[in-house]
Amino acid sequence: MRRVYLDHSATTPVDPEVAKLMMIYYTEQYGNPSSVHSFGRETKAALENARDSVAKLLGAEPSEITFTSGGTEADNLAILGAAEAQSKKGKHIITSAVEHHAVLEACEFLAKNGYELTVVPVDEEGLISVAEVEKAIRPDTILISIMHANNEVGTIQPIAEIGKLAREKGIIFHVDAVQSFGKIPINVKSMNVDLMTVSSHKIYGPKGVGALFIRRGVRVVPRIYGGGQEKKRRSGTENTPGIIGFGKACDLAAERMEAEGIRQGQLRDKLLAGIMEKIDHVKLNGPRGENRLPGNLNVSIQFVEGEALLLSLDMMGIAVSSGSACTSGSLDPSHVLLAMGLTHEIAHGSLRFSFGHQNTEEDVDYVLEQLPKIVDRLRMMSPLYDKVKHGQCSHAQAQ
Amino acid sequence: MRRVYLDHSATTPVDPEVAKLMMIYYTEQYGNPSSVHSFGRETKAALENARDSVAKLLGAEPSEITFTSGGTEADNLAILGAAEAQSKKGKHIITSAVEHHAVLEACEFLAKNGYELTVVPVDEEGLISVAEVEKAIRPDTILISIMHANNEVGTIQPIAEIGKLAREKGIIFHVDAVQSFGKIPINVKSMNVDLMTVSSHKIYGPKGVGALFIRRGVRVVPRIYGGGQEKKRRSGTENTPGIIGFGKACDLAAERMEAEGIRQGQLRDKLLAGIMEKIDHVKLNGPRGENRLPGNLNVSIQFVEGEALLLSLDMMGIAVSSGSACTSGSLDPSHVLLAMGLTHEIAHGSLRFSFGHQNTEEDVDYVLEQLPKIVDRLRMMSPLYDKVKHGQCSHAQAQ
Amino acid sequence: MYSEKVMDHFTNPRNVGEIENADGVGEVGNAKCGDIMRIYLDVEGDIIKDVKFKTFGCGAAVATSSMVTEMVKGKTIEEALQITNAAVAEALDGLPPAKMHCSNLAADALHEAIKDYHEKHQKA
Ligand SMILES: Cc1ncc(COP(=O)(O)O)c(C=O)c1O
Ligand SMILES: Cc1ncc(COP(=O)(O)O)c(C=O)c1O
Ligand code: FES
Ligand code: FES
Repeated sequence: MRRVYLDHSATTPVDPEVAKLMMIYYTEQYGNPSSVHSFGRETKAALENARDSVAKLLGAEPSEITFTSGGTEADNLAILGAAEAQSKKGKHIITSAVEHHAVLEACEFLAKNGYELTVVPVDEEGLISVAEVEKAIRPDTILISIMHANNEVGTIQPIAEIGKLAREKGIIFHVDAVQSFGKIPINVKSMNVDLMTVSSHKIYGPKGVGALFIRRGVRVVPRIYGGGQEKKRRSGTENTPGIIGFGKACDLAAERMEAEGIRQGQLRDKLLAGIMEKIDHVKLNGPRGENRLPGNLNVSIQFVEGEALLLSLDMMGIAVSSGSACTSGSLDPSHVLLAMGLTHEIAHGSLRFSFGHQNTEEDVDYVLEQLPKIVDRLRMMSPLYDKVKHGQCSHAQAQ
Repeated sequence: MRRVYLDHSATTPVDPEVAKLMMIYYTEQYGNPSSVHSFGRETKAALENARDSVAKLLGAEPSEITFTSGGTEADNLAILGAAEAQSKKGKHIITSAVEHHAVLEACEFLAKNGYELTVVPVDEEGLISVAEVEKAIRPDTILISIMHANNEVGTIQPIAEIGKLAREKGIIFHVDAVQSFGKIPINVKSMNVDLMTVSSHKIYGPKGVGALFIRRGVRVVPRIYGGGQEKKRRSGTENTPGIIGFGKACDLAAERMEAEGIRQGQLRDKLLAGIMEKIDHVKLNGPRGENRLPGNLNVSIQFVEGEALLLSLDMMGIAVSSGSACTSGSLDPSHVLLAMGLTHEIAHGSLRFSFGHQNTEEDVDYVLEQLPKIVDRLRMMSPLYDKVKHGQCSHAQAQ
Repeated sequence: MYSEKVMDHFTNPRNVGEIENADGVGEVGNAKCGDIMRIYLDVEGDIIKDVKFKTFGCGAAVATSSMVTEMVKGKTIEEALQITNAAVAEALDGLPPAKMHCSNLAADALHEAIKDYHEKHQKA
């Protein structure tokens, strides 16, 4: 059976070039970078090379990069570490309603431990307004954490404007750039970012590796203590093969970013057009155009449920994800879709397609061949669709 | 040039079988284990297999294993997480003077944040006495953290006896088993351990992976928040290829443990005998026999400095490590050797040889050919050895 | 970690040894980390004719000892007094930050040896 992977926002395969390089560091150049002997020195040099690669893709200095075990750890280090470092100055934190759980849960932890949290809302396209952030700022605000691009609907936030504001007010600004890094241009200097989270497994690097950009002079209290690696900011034997693979993935991303952005944007637009043409009662979630990640498509297919769609697609070899409550195992569907004002019902039938390097036009054609049949089949079963057909459904008119 | 790696306590190469398996999960079965589709389900299954493998080597249940990014993170999760979970019960913690920095620094962090710390001493062989631990226990003691085998001198601590004591007193018992895991038998049940740290890169698995055994019913406050992976104990996209590699490494360790223990013990004894025969003024650090890890040898070579020895050996292709202050970049030599009562001077000239699967008799012969020449050359330069030759040195007589 | 020059001086240290009845001997030690460095001078007129060293210490300590002996050989006492720790480190194409205190030892030992020479010289 044909297998079409359209879930690159969840994770990507490791690029064969990256994997090949990592193998060398697993089996031949395996020294501990803290070791003085040649086995250690050779991996240490490669580790520092990788740091250069990550820094370059961020417009940062290598000394400003701290490697972590992933985006989640980097988000926690940024938020919990910066909050603790500044707790004497104030205890108010600003974040948004559409952040990743790694940010939201870290903020919630602080809220339970003596900090105050303001969660700024988003509009119907998932966009944060700079004015809302400005309104939320108080004299005791010590940290603003806003993501660059949203993982579910691809909305790109006005980071540079928020950065300017934060800088003027002297507030530390953290950006979760896990989804945008390597996909669209980033410059921590011109964006006035103080802390930025990135992750390797979203850009064809290995899982279990990430990094936090920490602007020179910004203090972050460590979360993991031990041998003092990463300039004491993050102890633990460095995952050298993983980090070196991440560095290589950054180099490849830098080369491919522009062309892939255009190519994936076109595939995405073709898929959207096809879905709109072949299936009725479909709603696009998130913006069109410049404000959206090129590889992201998110639609709600009304009167069917996301997990059922997802499993049916999976049976045809198509891998996507859904913001349905049934998928997440919680009782509420995606907090992102709800924050954008979608009703539970509409959010329930959402599907996210996220494109990657290997996806082709044939993949899109295949989805456009399978999806309408699946939707038809599920709608046949749906008591909601029934009503639409009989003209009793208010939802349908609302679209 | 011949290259002889004798630093397996620092890190090991990844076993070729492990590396081969990991490759599949990097490039083919790369799904996110949280994903509902088949790409996710296949890695999820492999992830749970790996959990079984780790659990088996510990005598634990799979549900009691939480994967982390390494030994250091697991130590921090155990100590900081268990302390926080029990802070209402008491604030006193017991550890030993020869723990790894991951344990000591985490304990120091607690000591700076309202907890009280008792550090039990060791004898001249690095051994902790159960009586000393018992003496240290107070009504408000909530946690005892003692390592299984020491990373520098290989001393194996009386874990089962301390476990029995802790259990009787109702105190949570954490054991850092990073150095013993996969090398000597462990059973968390019979040893009465509540929390146990293990790490993958010391047993021919990949770097950046570790695990914490958390006995059913023992509460540990998480350190990393987010998507709620690892039953909410440790969020972050799982490093599936790494974890699966770790699982495979556990299976291999289980098969090889007994034979390798005997084989490496013999190589180690041969190296020790040869050094004692060919070089004067050498002191064995740590115990002989049953109480020592089979692959560990640690000697102090008087009147020469450890880093100079290490660099000279490195130039001949031999990789070892040293507890010298000059190597560590701090002003004090190894805290382990000092805790065992060695003078700064003697600790300064220490070398650790740690054996692995690939080491052979020829490796030992090669070291015995090179080391005496190197020691001679360095002693010729040493103002201390001078005095010995002229009979003015009290150190020499003291030995 | 170390520059090629450091490794060269560590591997083939110049002027290792001692001078019997030296005109000046200087010994310094880093009490805390236990390193010891001793320098012997042979002075004729005002010129340092020969110099030897013995060192117990790391790669950087050996290399800085060796380098300082090269730097002073044939120089006048006045010139030798101008040699600084920084100059020794620089002559070795730099040292890792954690090792800068090793270069302190080398210049200090030299200056101690010159002090010893002055004391003996004045007595004579
Ligand atoms: C926006 C965002 N932040 C953080 C993360 C967490 O990163 P990681 O999977 O590396 O832990 C993800 C991905 O899961 C993400 O999409
Ligand atoms: C006894 C001990 N504990 C903890 C660690 C830390 O583990 P990791 O290197 O996986 O962070 C090590 C190894 O460095 C160790 O030897
Ligand atoms: S209908 Fe089963 S979980 Fe939603
Ligand atoms: S002599 Fe100790 S660091 Fe150089």
